[in-house]
Amino acid sequence: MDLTFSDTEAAFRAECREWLEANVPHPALPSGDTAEGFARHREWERRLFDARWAVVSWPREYGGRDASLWEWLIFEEEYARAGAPQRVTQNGIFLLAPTIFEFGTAEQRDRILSKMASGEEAWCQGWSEPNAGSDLAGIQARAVRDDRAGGWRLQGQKTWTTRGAYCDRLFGLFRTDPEAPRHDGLTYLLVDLHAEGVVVRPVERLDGDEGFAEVFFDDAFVADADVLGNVGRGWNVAMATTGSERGLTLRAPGRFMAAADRLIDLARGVAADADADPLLRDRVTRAWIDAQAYRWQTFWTVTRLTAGERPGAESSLVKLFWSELDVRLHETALALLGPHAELVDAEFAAWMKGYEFSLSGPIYAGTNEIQRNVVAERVLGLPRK
Amino acid sequence: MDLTFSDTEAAFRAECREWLEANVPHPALPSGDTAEGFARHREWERRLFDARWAVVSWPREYGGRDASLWEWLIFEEEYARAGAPQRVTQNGIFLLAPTIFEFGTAEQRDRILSKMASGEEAWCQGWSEPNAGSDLAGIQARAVRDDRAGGWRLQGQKTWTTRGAYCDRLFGLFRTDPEAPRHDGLTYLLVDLHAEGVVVRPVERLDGDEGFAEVFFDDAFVADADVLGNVGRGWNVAMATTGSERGLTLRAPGRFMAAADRLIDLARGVAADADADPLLRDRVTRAWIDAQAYRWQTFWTVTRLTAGERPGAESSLVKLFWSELDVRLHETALALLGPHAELVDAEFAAWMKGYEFSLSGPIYAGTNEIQRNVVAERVLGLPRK
Amino acid sequence: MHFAFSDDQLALRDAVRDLLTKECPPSEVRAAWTNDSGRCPSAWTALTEMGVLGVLAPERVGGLGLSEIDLVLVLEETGRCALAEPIVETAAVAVPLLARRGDALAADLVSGSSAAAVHALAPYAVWADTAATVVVLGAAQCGVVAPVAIGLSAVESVDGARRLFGLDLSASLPWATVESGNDAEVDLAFDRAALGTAAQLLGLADRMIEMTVTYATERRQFGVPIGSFQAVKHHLADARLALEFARPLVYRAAWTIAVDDPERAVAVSMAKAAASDAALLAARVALQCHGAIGYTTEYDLHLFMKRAWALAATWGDAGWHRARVGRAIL
Amino acid sequence: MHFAFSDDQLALRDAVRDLLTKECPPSEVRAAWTNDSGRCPSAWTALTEMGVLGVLAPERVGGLGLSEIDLVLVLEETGRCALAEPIVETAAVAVPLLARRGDALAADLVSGSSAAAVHALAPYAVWADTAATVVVLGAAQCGVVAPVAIGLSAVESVDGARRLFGLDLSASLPWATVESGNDAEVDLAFDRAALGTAAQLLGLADRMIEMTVTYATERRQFGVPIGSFQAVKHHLADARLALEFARPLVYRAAWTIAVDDPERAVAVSMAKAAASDAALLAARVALQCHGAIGYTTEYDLHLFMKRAWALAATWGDAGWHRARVGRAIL
Repeated sequence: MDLTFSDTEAAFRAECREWLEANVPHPALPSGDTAEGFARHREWERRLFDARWAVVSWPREYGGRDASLWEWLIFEEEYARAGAPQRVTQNGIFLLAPTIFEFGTAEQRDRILSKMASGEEAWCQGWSEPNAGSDLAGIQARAVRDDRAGGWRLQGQKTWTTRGAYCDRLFGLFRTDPEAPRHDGLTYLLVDLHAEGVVVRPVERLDGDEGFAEVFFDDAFVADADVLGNVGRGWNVAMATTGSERGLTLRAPGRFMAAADRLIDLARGVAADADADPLLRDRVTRAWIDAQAYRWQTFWTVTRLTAGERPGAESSLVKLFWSELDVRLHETALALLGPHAELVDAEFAAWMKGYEFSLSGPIYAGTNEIQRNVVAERVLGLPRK
Repeated sequence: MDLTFSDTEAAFRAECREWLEANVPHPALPSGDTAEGFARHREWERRLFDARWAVVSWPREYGGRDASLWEWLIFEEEYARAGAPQRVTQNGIFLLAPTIFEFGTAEQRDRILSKMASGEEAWCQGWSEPNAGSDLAGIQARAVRDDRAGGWRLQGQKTWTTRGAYCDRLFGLFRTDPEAPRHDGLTYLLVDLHAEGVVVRPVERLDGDEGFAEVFFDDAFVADADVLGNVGRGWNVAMATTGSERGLTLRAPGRFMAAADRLIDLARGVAADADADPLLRDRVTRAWIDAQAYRWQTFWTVTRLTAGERPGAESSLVKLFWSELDVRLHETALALLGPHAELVDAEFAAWMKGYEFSLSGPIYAGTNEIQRNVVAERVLGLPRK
Repeated sequence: MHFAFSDDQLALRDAVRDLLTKECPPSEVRAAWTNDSGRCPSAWTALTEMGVLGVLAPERVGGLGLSEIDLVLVLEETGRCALAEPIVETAAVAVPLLARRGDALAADLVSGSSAAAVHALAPYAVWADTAATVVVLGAAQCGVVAPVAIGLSAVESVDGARRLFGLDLSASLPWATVESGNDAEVDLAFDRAALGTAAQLLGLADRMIEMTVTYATERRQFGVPIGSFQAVKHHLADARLALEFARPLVYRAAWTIAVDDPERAVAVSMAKAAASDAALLAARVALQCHGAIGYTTEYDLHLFMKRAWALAATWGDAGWHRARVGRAIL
Repeated sequence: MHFAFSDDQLALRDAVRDLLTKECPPSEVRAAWTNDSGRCPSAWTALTEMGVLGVLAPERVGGLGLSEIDLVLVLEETGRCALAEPIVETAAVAVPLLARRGDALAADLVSGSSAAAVHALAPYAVWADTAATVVVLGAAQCGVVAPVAIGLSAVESVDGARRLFGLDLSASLPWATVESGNDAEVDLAFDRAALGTAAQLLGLADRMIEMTVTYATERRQFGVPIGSFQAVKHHLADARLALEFARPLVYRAAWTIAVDDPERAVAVSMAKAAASDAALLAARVALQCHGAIGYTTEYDLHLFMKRAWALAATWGDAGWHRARVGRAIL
């Protein structure tokens, strides 16, 4: 056991910190979940990419640094610590890219990955439908074979596609065999949102940003080259992706550590009521400890992954922990702000926006109710029925 | 709305307080869940009965005072405030007696009630069986018809009968028609524990007292005179009783208000660590507020009952609240005691014993998981399946 | 002991509920997010005509001469529909304060003008730009000022219907009337505001639970209504539990104010703490059980949820009120 | 960065687990409730022979010369079986303290004598009547006394296997050795005790979860295993969640002691707080999911549950340790 970073890793951290200090935009960019903000974020992504910070863990040929998992975690710590912008490319990078690395053809990798990493092509996910939320296997959007054109024709609707209104392409599951059982007959397709027959309708989220979209397909065409993995095997292909969404990749500890540190700053700054103060101090301390617990549990897990283990159902524990920590952390900030918390145009208003965002954590990527089922059944071995 | 007690009620309270101050034994009696303590408690019950305090709300002919629900609540407040002994007669008085008043014959009322109230005949409940806990309808203990003897012969086992080792008689459900569906074919019987064919085995509880018993029946006889309600209708007869167990009768607010007051005394007395103190103060305050909330919710409910309403599924809310309040209240006391809490021979050891007892609250009389189902389905109207 | 409302009180409650069902559906609250005033004018007019603003005013100024026991049920209804109007500030705070002082403004308020109110624990004057008066509950200083006479600086709330205005309480204010050194008056006005807010939080909690039960009964996943899953049931049972035990505390607090009971402060604080917690829990449970649909502003839930967030934190949050109880009992 | 145990460390852990499975089944813990010493002598002998008591002792006194990283896994195993022995006090507190001082008692302890320890946050000396020495960690005063030289007054614990003795720390003690004014030594010994207790709490939590999963899989009500109900699943998932995120904190705390890391105090306090909470939650969930059977002393659960209650409250409870973290970070 050695809980120190190597000299190489320390050097990586220093390089990363230096670049971020010199480059992180101040004042902060407008929300990337608005049209204007998204454009600004795309520019930021391009700068990251050009400096090879966009996808540090990817191979160099696609713009990465072949960084180790540890270096990736260091990058995420530094990125969050620097208060750098949200990553509007994250759904592509963290959800789709691992699947492309695993299931994609060489042609797909070459055509898609670098443009995804640079933000030139922005990707959104297309899992949910009005009748397929927690029950993802209830997908009804169809892809009908068009042999003459060499591809598929889409019919139906996707919903809750994050930043769908601003993205260029969508990845998701479509039903290619309506006769097959629920989990079969699905195919993983890569769809051009600018194509004919695609209509994107922005949907406003809690915080007022149009961060969601509904996507309607009416005979939209997807070429065979944009099938990821085998036709009819989409469920298995997608599970690799939702595995990453629920697990390590989307929620590196750096974000929560940085938030806990900002919470401490807030607590120090707020002249809270003398009586309430010790209770709020305790809540701040709990949030900070939880962020530390998340960090060390991640390091514990990453050590095993580095030794070749595959992440298992334990990733549901990870999702439960970070999503509920994030809510508690923001609730504590709002409690510190008291009657000022409701303001959305004040300097501290990021806490309310962050709270609203945190509330989505226990819902998306498999509700926490589903995650607790997974923990009970697949980690603890309790009977399904 | 008038939230004051009348002069009559105030006089009742004064009389009650005066009698208790003169009569409550000091030092406290040993636990009524031990053989020695039970005998001492029986004597106490006799004194209560002789002074007409044992069953204030019952008709005078059975030893009561025809007291109103308000007077009964006042009695309970005063009784708890005085630190008077636990009521070892309570399962008879609160669970069986309401059923006898509703379903019993005149002969049964005359034969049973006064002796129950005076403690001359101590009653225990016989609901649970090894395979019928939460799933009470899974009862397997049988009662086979014996026409010649004019009664029933019991076979099988009951378990978790509180103070069964010290009681004289048991009330419970037995299967009289093994062919009938689960909820049918059950009959409510009153069983003499000293009869031939009955074996009682004490079972030790968490706190070391033999407060439980297993009761085994091998051809034990129950006369027709000891059938309560109609043969085969035991489920409906019993539901009236479990209604009271889950609802108002077993848990008058007085007990929790007195416990919260004692918690305040404890908090004042403990020179707690300066840093932890405000957090513990807050927990004490929460417990006190919850006890107040319980009191006012009870008064709200009792006003409606006084106007003729019947208690409904809301009684599940009541059970959830008092049982979880009781656990939190004792957890707070143990936190105040810190590393001293584990002592069971110290002056403050009643808190640990009380904690152990409180842990049974969310389990017995329908687990809190079942109660939450009831609230969801019968109070809120969510679908069963 | 009789802990129930009279038939007249329930009839008033029912009349207000009927009125608000008609005049303040979610579409009206939504309209308040975007209109100039942030208010629901037709509901306000109808409530004024019903006499609701004067519940606590004596008849000589056009009031109904009733008590907080009557008002608490009315305010609960205004919470249930997320009415975007300063009814707590007007009917519960300004009217009784000004009526007791014999201020002529009381009659104006009873007949439809509105008031705003500020306090250290409610530092933003809500809907102050359209108010006839602002009640300032300073430490040991209690007075009213005309909004036109002070500089109001608009700030934005997460609840788009709550039009907030900051004002500089440390500056010397152009008092219309002022009474100094009267802690008791400030405390009473504060307790009325906290009670009224608690009542609105009850209504909000009830409404959010109701919406969620309806949704969970209709919405199907895995071939069954999601409300048949035990996890959803238990979430909603917990929310209902908190509401069940908050409500009597709020009603009892109303009584303590009405009869000037010595336990008033503790009773009000228990009420506000319990109602705030119950409403925040209901909001949390409602969103979680709705899932993504509840996370959009197209769906109505957010109108109620954001109001609950704001009201739970104003006029003392649960922590502040529990600390007040703690000081009294420990 | 390599956050994992070595093969040797895991092998030692496995050997201890195998030993304790054989020597310390629940029947042995139960025996300790009624025997004279309250201890598990055959397990203690076997652990001594394996060298476990000397993990932190240098080889010159017969120790293994290993570190807290090796010891933490061993202690977790002693928690898993609810071993009724002063192994934390002996192996984690007394042995390294006395070995550093060159006290001859260290060698006695490594070869099977036992120690007790007291501190303001662990005021009762457990199993002191059969101990060779009592380590007294007073404020800025750290020494050992012989149990025979002081008056031990037996007090009874809810955990019948924990034989507690009170002693008067304010009185002048017949010190065998004493070192005054050494805060650092007291703090280090306290942190080792807190770490060791945290490790035992992990083991206890794990065991209680495991027992409950087994029971919930076998026990049937309403025609299905109770473990198939979502409420039972979610209770157990919550317990597992708390354990999952407590464990790395405890292992990391062991490392901070082993390498004398400057974050030691904060790391140990996070570990003890998280492990205490995890064990108390596991106990609560285990009892609730068992129902009445878990409430009897005939069933084994109570042996683990009561140990968890006692250990969570000793050497600083979660609240105390969080306050220590708070002082460091806020």
